[in-house]
Amino acid sequence: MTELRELARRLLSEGTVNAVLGWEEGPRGARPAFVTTPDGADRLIFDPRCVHDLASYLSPRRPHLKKLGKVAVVLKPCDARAVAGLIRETQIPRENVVLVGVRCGGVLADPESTAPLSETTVADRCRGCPDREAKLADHVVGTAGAGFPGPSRRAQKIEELAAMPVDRRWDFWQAELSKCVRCHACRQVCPLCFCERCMADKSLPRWIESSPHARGNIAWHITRAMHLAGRCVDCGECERVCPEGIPLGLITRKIAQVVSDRYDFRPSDDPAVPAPVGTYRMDDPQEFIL
Amino acid sequence: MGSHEHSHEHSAAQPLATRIQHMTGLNPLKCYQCGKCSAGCPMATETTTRPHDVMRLVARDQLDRLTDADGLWLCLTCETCTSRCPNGCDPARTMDALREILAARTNGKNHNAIRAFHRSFLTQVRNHGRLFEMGLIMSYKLGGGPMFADVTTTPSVLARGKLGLAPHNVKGLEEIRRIFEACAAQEDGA
Amino acid sequence: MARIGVFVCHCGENIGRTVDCAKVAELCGQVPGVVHSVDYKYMCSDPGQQMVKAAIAEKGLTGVVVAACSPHMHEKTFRRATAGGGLNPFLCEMANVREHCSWIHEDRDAATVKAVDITKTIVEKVKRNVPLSTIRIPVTRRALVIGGGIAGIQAALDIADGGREVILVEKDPSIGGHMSQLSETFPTLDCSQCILTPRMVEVYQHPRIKLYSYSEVESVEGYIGNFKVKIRRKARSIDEDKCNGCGACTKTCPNKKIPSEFDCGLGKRTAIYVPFPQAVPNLPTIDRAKCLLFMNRAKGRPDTCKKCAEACSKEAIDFDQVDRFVTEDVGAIVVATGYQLYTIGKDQAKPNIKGYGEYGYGTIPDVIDGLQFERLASASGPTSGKIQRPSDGKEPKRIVFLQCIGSRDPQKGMDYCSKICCMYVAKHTMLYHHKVHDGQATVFYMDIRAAGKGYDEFSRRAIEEEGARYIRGRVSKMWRDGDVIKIQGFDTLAGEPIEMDADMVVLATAMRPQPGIDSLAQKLSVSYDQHGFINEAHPKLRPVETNTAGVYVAGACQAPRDIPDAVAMASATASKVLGLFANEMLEREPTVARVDESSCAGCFHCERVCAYGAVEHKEIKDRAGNVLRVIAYVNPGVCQGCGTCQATCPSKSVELAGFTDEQIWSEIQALGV
Amino acid sequence: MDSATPAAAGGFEPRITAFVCNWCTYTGADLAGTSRLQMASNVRIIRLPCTGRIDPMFMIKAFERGADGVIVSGCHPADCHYNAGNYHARRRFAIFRELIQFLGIDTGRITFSWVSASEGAKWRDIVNDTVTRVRGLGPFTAYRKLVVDPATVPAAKVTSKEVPA
Amino acid sequence: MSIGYFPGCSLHGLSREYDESLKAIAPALGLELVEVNDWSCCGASSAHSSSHLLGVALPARNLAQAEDQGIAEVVAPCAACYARLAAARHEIAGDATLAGHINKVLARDFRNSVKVRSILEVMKGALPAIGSKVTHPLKDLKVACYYGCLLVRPVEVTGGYDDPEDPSSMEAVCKAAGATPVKWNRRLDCCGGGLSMSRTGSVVRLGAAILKDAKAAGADAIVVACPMCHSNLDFRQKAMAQRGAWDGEMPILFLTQVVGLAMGLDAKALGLGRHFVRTDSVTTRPAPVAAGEVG
Repeated sequence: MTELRELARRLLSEGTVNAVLGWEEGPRGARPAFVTTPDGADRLIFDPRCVHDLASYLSPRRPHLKKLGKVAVVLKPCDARAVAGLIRETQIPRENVVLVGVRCGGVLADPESTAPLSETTVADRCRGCPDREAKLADHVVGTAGAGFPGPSRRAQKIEELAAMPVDRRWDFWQAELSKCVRCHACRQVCPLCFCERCMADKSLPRWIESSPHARGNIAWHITRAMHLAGRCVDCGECERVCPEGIPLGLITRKIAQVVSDRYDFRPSDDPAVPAPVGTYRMDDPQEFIL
Repeated sequence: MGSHEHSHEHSAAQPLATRIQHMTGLNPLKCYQCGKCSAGCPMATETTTRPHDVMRLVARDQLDRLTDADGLWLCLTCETCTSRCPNGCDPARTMDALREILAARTNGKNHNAIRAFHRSFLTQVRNHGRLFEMGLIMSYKLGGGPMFADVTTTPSVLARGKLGLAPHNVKGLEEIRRIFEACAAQEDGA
Repeated sequence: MARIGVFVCHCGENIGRTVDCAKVAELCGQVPGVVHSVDYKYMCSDPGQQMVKAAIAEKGLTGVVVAACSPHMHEKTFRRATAGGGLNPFLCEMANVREHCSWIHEDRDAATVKAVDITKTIVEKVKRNVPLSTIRIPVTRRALVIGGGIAGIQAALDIADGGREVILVEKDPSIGGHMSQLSETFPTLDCSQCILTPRMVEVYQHPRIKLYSYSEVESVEGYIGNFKVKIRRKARSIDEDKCNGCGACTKTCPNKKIPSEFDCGLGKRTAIYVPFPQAVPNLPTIDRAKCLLFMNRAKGRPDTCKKCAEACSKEAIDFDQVDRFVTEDVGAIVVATGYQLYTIGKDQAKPNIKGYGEYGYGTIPDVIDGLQFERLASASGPTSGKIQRPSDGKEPKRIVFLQCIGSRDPQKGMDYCSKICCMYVAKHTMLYHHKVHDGQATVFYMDIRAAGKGYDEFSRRAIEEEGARYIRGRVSKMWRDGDVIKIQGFDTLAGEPIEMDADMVVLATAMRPQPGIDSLAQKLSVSYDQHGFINEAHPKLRPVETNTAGVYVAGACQAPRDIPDAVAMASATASKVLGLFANEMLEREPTVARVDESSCAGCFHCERVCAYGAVEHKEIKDRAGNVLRVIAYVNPGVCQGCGTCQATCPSKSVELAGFTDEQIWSEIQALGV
Repeated sequence: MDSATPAAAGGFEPRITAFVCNWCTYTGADLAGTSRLQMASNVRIIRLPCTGRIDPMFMIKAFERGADGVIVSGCHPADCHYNAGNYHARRRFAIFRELIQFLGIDTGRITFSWVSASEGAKWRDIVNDTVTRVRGLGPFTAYRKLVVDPATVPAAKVTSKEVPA
Repeated sequence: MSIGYFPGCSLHGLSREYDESLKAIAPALGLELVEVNDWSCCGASSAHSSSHLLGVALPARNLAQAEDQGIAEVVAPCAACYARLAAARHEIAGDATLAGHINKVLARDFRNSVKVRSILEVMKGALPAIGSKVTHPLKDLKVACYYGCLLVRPVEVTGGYDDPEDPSSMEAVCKAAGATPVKWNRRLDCCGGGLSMSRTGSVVRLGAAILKDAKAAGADAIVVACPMCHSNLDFRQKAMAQRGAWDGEMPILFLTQVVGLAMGLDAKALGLGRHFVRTDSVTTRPAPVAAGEVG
């Protein structure tokens, strides 16, 4: 923690950056923090409650951050994968951000939790996560726990669903997706949903019906999954913020598995590695094509 | 689907080339009669139906003429033809399939000796699980094989401790017999 | 409000027999927005087209739907008629009720229902069509020809004679290509050098041809009419302006034992060399890998030998020359990079290509290839035209030619026929018999493919009059025994095995594209087949075009070709190029993508999937000139209209004209229950 | 030929929407026509320049509009008129297919195929096979009912409560 | 290294010296031979000439035995056995329908997990060990390495451990034993194989051509790695002489015997006494040198 604060203080006092984006203690656990003065650096914390993916604040759609000019951002390894995505997709110039990696051994499922990090309280997506620190980062601070072994419970759930008859799977998802109120919090929080105008908001033509009913809902969630194929960094934010508790992580995780199995691709924090959708190999598998 | 995936289902009503393709997954019609197989065949000087002739007769659907084709029965299965075939036709495998088809036919005038040898050999394997060489020699020579000087040399073989006098039976003899029966049933069912 | 006219064609009986055309017209007439709906016997006839034109004027149509045959058949016809009626031609679409309906169904009711569906779908599409205008782009009327063999030479001369400037790039020190290595040519046996050399000189002296020899294409940008080509001029270590081609330098070079590429390793050359006496340009080149000075430099040792520089009275030798780059603007590119011969060795450049272990993997002395035989037979060759075998210089009395080495051999990786071998082997047997009167030439072949004017007569002559013995069969194995080569073959016509001895064997090895063709093709965005031969745009109707507009292909880089074929293709590319250059501006179909600047987020997924490099980065600036956003821009001159960008764009900010999301959405909508 | 004849009176006849590329499959379907190859009449073709242009949303929209099945077809690998559109499409379709399968849509309702301009007979087979297969699966009422009647949404047997965060 | 061992019928019969010599050198090469439990005949060419399924099922039973025993890879010194086992493995791996039939015929859950190695492949892998164990290098012994048909082809079956038209592994092993391989032409020709008994005339013709070529190339002995080749070239030399096709005495050695001799093992232990053509010219070699100096 001291290391993080010292680094933030130095970056701010030397004028390297105008703001440091990190986490601080809030009234209900950890919360994102903007620190603009060297003294403010003491507010910064990092512990397993710091679940939020701060990369989403770097999206050019967020004008308040843009006004600050060059900023530093504190990143867990998963957050760094999102930053790599933003760089890869020309949303932020690499030279405009200072990336401060924090070593991470997993975070809690709930940022408001006071429980210690354990096999029972760890966020499911952290199970089996191989990364302890961001290779992309300019600075890396802190120490990390050993992490938690996989497989995640989601992976088990996906297998369970895959084993169901197709119509039972349909029933499961209809029950889940019918809850969606189309608040679009999943879109808002996603670090890689940065479009100027989401196609869900486009009316000519309207591919995705906007009112919250089952038909529009499935169209929306299919679209979201397709757009995140090979891009989702598994930060878990969409599922965390869903007010209806829809297990969106199952969908993104499933797509990640498909991309990994078929194209041997796993999201990394190297912006130079091309995403699997938008590239191809002439001998890509095509067992489903007649 | 790879070339190895094939239906295995074939019937006498089909053209021979189709039948062979179903049995082996190979297309005999790929043969363009370059003769490279026969050029390398060690038995080409002793036979009149050479590998490329066999391929040609398959393409022309002449199963009857293959019944007595000497090259089919004198094949050494050395695979020289197969390894040099520019088209991957695998004449050796094709001839295996033809022998299998023709095994049912008993009207072959020639090369009974070769067939008799194969029969004796497999009988040994079926009865003992392993080849009992002495038994093979005896059964083959008595079963219609030509009586060559071998019988006179056999004592010298024995003198060198090369031939066992009693067969060794494997423990899984039951299994071996079951395999023989199952294979025969499968072939019949195909 | 849309005012659509629907015209249902009977196509004689072709549609009318299974589709109730009157009913289709009647039902389509009830679709909102359709103000005119009729059926007629032959819409494509002149009266039929007049009906369209008249209705546009009388009914004030805003769109035309012709329910008839496939758009591939008559879309152009009806778009022209629509334009003739005063409406933008792109407001006309065809509903395919013939190929996709009447011809494939017998049930009249079902076919009629389907025809109505098809037509209604297109009506909904046309309602959302917008007027488009053909795209006009300027043309730089200069051409680039890549490759200075006979195909490249011919293309360059034809284009230059047609009045346009040509840049000719050749990777070797001299132009001339493989044709310059040949002794005599089939089927006339005229001397190759004698007919080629004047053309080479003509290239050199042509006022409109700029020759870059010993140069390679480094990169290509742009699109038809507007290519920018970067050319690497490799350092030949000679000041071209000073050198007068006297040859003093090559005589003094101490390293005289380098196998000559021109003589296929049968002759020797020096480290500073002119590849052959008739070379164009007649300039020496220093082979830095073999020059003592450069070999010393590579080891960090001081320069020792400077004999060539000392011998040069013009001070033209420049040991410090470096590769230079020039950039040329051209409007069209002709690819004429030619071929190389397959070799039977164990090591092959590609994993799917195999060598011939059964023929000793190329380790048996006195087994040579066809080009080497050309050099042996050539009066200007290393043996001055005497047929001598490389191992001991003896004249071979028994010479054997093997055809189809690599060619037509799928197991070795090449399933195609190399086309020229049957003819040149026949020629080789004749040249051999003319020179070795007591010799016997034997040919192992599979088929004699001698289709061409005078070709079959030529190959028959080799057999009937000149004494070549042809044996039909591939050779199984070949090995060396003492100083003879043992051949194990089979005469498939006589039905007997053959074992024969030969003093020399000549292999007619397969023609393969030049190494590096794949990287050049990638630079040009042209496709190539599994062997590396450049794909033509259409195997019948567009044989010298590629699938990239403005890039043409001539000669053996497209497929195995003989000289007349290569020359004909070259002239065909020249006519294509000159046709393109006939106008200052180029017109293109407007089916191109356009970016919605207000919603583009600049993620550039579109750029990643564009096969043509049509997506550019565009900066959106404020009044002070500060860059606010960087977004995508589709260059309409480069875009070919596949629409992959649109399907990829997450925010649907790219639209392909003629196939917009709205149009397709409406078509799907029209099919609803 | 059996699939080319409509089912017995009153039987279910599937509605199939086909999205095909202009250069290969559309032309292949033209060839089927010029060859007079008879086939089932259930398919409605929408012509696109390239499979690269085919957005998964088209298929979703087709199901929304009552299609019981969908065909997506274009040029064989290495044959794309636009060099690589089909390669990009292939990845897109592969992911889409596994996604909808995961969401409970029977992938038997979608046929993906490569049909070249010379494969009129293959096109006929693709059409007939798809019609037969979708006829077997029955009408896609599950999708059609999505908006009409919320009551048809089954009570959750497995709910998110069981799914870990 | 522990490796499954499939001797095959010949190594327990006519060619027991091959078995003896392999077992004699195995410890020095660091090979622990684990014999496949209750192995049975591979079916040889008789099985696949009569029924394809039987030709796969008989070797498959042995692979299944090895699999049940926990053996990961198995060496079959007999070239014919090797070819049958390897071909069965290859065919089953590439054909799911056939795999299904085989499982049904064998009536067990066979996973086809056992790799099949030829003796050449194994000896090639043991080259460093051979080099370090040679005490009696076979200096001045010129050998003609004879591969015959089934050791190196077809490449789809062998996996390409050696070049099918220009192999080198046997030469490499002989060189490690201090011998000098000669260059000759008939090392891939067929010896007549399975026609030995039924058509001796063919075997005499083919065998004599091989012997003559080796002799012309200056070989003192021919080295083989197949009991069938050995029998056709060794046992049949007498018949060749009787028919006037051959008039010499060419010792025919198993590759394992060559390596054994170079390690200083006793000729009798290597079974050289069982040969029909005397091997004295080979066994009487110059004085030994220290181990490790050759190779």
